[in-house]
Amino acid sequence: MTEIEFLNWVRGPGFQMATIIFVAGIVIRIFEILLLGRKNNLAEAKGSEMSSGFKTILTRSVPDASTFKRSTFTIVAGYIFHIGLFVIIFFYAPHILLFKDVIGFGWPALPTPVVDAFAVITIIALLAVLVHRFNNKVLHYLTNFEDLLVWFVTIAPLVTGYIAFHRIGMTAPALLGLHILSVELLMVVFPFTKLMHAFTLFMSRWYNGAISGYRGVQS
Amino acid sequence: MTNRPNGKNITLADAMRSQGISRRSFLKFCAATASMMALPPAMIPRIANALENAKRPSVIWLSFQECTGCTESLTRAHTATIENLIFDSISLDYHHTLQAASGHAAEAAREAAMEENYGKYLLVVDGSIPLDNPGYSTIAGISNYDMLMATAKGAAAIIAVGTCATYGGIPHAKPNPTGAVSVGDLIKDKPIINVPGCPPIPVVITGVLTHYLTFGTIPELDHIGRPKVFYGKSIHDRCYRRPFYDKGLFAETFDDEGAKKGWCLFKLGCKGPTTYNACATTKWNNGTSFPIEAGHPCLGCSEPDFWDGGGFYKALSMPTENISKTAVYTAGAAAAAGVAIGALNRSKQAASKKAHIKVTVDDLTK
Amino acid sequence: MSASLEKGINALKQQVDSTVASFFSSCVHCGMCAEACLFYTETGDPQRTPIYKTEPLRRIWKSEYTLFGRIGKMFGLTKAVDEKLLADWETLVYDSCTLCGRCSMVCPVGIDITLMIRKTREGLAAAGHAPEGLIGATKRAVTIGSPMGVKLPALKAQIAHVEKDTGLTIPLDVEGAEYMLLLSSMEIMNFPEFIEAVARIFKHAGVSWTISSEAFEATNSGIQIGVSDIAAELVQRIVDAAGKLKVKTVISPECGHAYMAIRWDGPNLVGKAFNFKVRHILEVLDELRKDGRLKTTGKEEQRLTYHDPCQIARRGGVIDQPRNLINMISDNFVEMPDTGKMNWCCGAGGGVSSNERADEVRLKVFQRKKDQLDEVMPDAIVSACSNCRIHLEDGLEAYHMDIPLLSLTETIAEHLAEK
Amino acid sequence: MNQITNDSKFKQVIQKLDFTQQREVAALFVEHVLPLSNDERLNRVVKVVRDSNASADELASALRSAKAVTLDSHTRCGSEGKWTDQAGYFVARAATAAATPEAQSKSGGPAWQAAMSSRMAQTSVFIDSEDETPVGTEWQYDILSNYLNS
Repeated sequence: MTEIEFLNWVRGPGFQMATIIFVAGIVIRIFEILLLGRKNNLAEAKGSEMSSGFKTILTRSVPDASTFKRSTFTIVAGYIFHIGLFVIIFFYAPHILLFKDVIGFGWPALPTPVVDAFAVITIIALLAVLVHRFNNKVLHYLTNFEDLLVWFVTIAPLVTGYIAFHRIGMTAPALLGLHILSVELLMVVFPFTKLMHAFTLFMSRWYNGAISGYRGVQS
Repeated sequence: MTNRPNGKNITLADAMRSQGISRRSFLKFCAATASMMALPPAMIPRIANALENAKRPSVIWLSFQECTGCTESLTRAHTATIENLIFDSISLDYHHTLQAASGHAAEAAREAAMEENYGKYLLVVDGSIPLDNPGYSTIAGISNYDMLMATAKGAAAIIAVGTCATYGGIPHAKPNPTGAVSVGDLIKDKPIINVPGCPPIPVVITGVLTHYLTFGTIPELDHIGRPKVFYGKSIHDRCYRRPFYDKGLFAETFDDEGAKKGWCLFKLGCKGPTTYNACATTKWNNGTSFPIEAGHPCLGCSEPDFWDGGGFYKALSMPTENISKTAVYTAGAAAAAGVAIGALNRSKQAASKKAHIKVTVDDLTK
Repeated sequence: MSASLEKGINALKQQVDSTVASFFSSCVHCGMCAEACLFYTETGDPQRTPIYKTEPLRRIWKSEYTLFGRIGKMFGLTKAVDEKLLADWETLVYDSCTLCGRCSMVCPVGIDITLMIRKTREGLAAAGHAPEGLIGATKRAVTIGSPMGVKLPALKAQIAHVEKDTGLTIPLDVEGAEYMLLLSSMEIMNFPEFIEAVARIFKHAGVSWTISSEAFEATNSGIQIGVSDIAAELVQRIVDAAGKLKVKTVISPECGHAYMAIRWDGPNLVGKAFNFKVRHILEVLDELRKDGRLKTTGKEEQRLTYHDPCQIARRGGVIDQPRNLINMISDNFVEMPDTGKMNWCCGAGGGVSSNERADEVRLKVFQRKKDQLDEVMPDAIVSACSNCRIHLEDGLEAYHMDIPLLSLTETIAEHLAEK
Repeated sequence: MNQITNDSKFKQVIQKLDFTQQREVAALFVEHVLPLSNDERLNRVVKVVRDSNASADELASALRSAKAVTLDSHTRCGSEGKWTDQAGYFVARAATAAATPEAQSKSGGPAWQAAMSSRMAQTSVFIDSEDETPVGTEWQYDILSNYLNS
């Protein structure tokens, strides 16, 4: 297989297969979760589930001061790589083209050097997160294979994308192909791992806020 | 060619003199060729010498499933160029487009050349070879496959010219109805120089010939058989619009501000980033321009399967298949599956509730 | 598989609903819940990370309610819930968690970890892996009516005593009263002055109230041990008594989990909305204050701080009321750092105080409260949960701190204005 | 002074005593119910409180041990309550009230607090006993009357 054949495969059938697994996995999991349902709360309500739930979806993004002090690294590094990923995925011109191709519309991109800088910062943040994962007692204890797999499939597109853009090491089609392949790996792994939090986070934050809000506490 | 006045023993120098080309411009050509091939200036006299004294090697040119674009590229120069002279300085013993002879006479010429120069002649091939059915493409009743295999046997080296011969090209494009393959797919025991492009740049063809005539060897090739001197760098890396790419300045359409300002054509589907060829440096039409300079994205024609990249105007970062359709159908099917799985979960939930035996204080201690 | 293990697993299966599924799907193993849990911060033991305590429930969810897990189970790839797992988790789930709910407030993806630990207890208890102390309390609660074995004659003796001391009447079994007061055994045994305080305040405010001789116990061991069947039975006794006496509102006393049990879990346990209201005593007092029926005189001069009982504040929603009440009687009220819904637990709730095995860790984690108190150096601590109160006293003693504990209701009673 | 016969009079009289007197009375109340506790430390507490020459340090340490006994003797939440043991807790609380300095004293003062707690101690014993009628409070009236008459 030549690099171009490889590139064409990852842009074509490979991407299609990854999309099928990605979309099917996510949809099935969301149905699987929501259809379980939950019982009606029979206690006399003290607040609204709806508004508290939606409020918590937003407010949970901002930790309270003492939590920030206790988990500074996790929060700061977490913020950096999440924002970084967001910017890189959604504001790099070639990526927007992909979205435009799939969903039919696009939006303005950030200048490439800006995205490039984000990529460097995000990669550094993710490396730091891994080091922290091994050095922190709790994280070290909690860490399982899935955590490492997810870390790998998250950083892989960043690293391959960075070297593909800067054309380091291999021929350009191979680099680009590898980058797209790493994204496909991410897509395939996504529905079966904690990466699902990107979607289920909204449900769990809502539930958390609703449970608390029903009792009159904004969580 | 058989009807040429010059005999097989005249050299290129003779030919030049008869065409009225000065030695000065010849040396200029040699210097240009040397620099193009990244040779040190000290090599210029050697090239000149080798070319001047080259004894018109026998060349057999086979055309299979092709469009003659490659031949056009080589021969349709507006003025008599030295490239053409190089071309003229070989003994082109068989080329069914250019030769006057036809039918059995032509085949006889080929067979004669093969016999006469066995083991020494250079075989040039353009076009791909259909394997599904030999009848798809025949010459004088001989299938392309048979002719290639027979002719390749006595060749000193093979130059595959054009993307069809090198990688299957357009005939090989999906769904490849003829089962087209490249020369390299069939011949494994001869040195093959791949000169891809649709068509290849003329000077690249002559450059390869020059190298062969000068050194008697084939040039250094990359991992897919292309001479590194011409295919070592991508269009993107040598593109004068590259700074715009790096800054993220792209033409969105063919007639917008960006296009007028000469911004990068990536979004319009340019395959320059993944295409290795010399267009950006040697350019076309005597160094006049190349597609990107003319405002059109690179098609990536010198790369394998360039026809299967999802469309010329589809950016490299776009998937080549219709992903929206895939996603929508998948989501639909998955929603149905999700409901089924959800129902399964519900029944498990219900079953566990049914199986529940009231926990009393006596159950607390085992 | 033994019958008890089967029962435990089935109980866990029953616990999984869409909240549990979305919670487990969202966990990213960030470890932030550990930093919100005093059982981790004060011991540094990573096993005590809140989300880790839910492992038995997580395994059931994964292998029973996810497609991937079901497929994995077919190939024997999922981790099973077995006797050993439940035995290993017993100390994590019961001894190292007070169900205080702080982790649920901190989790960045919004997991209500506390709810899931509570659900995990259902499985452990059904499988016979609850701590001995809690089992004893639960047995007494079901058979005697009080986790501490307080019987009606004892209550009556205390009532008689209070009536004699104060000259007030404690109305027992008065039909048609507006309020029915519940008491915790702790109050009957250790702090009978609470009954006196309520009696005095209600007389002052002219509240019609009563205590039921059939259901005076507010606490609910079923909630703490994690057996909904038993919890429902205990709630039902109160529902029946409230119905019999035709009261409008049932008052939960100064006890944390009692409020959770009757106010929030109660109707869901018995499967029917109550036809009476449930209020915490502080809610009632604050209502009376608002209506101008509660008047106080004089102020406490000492520097007061308020310890929020988790189940009343963070998990119960009674946060502003105690502050309103304290401000009636103090000009020198100071909040601890991390207060209200972010308060740190005393370390003894959720059944930990009934579990002797947890004595050491419960005092160790009190360090958190001590640090909090050291920041504000109060002269006295006000709280509204007898269990918090006893444990805070224990902790202060163990850490050689001399700060008196006050019940908010009792302190208000001391400041009642003459009418 | 007349013999005290009811609680309102009892309380009234107590309130009229100065703090040192209240404390002495409190100690007498505690002494009376001391047999209901089996914690030796309380004996010393009573001794110190009764000793009018006791230093501030001695009093402070007496208070500390009285509090310690209180904490050691209370029934923990959820554990099985034994009322006879619980009596010890209330004796300790009575002793604590007696040893508490004026500044921290609860409403009613040490004598009233000690009187209430020692009554609770007796109630506790009564709850677990077979007796039909609880021990009365006359003994406290007697102690107070005797104190005032002496």
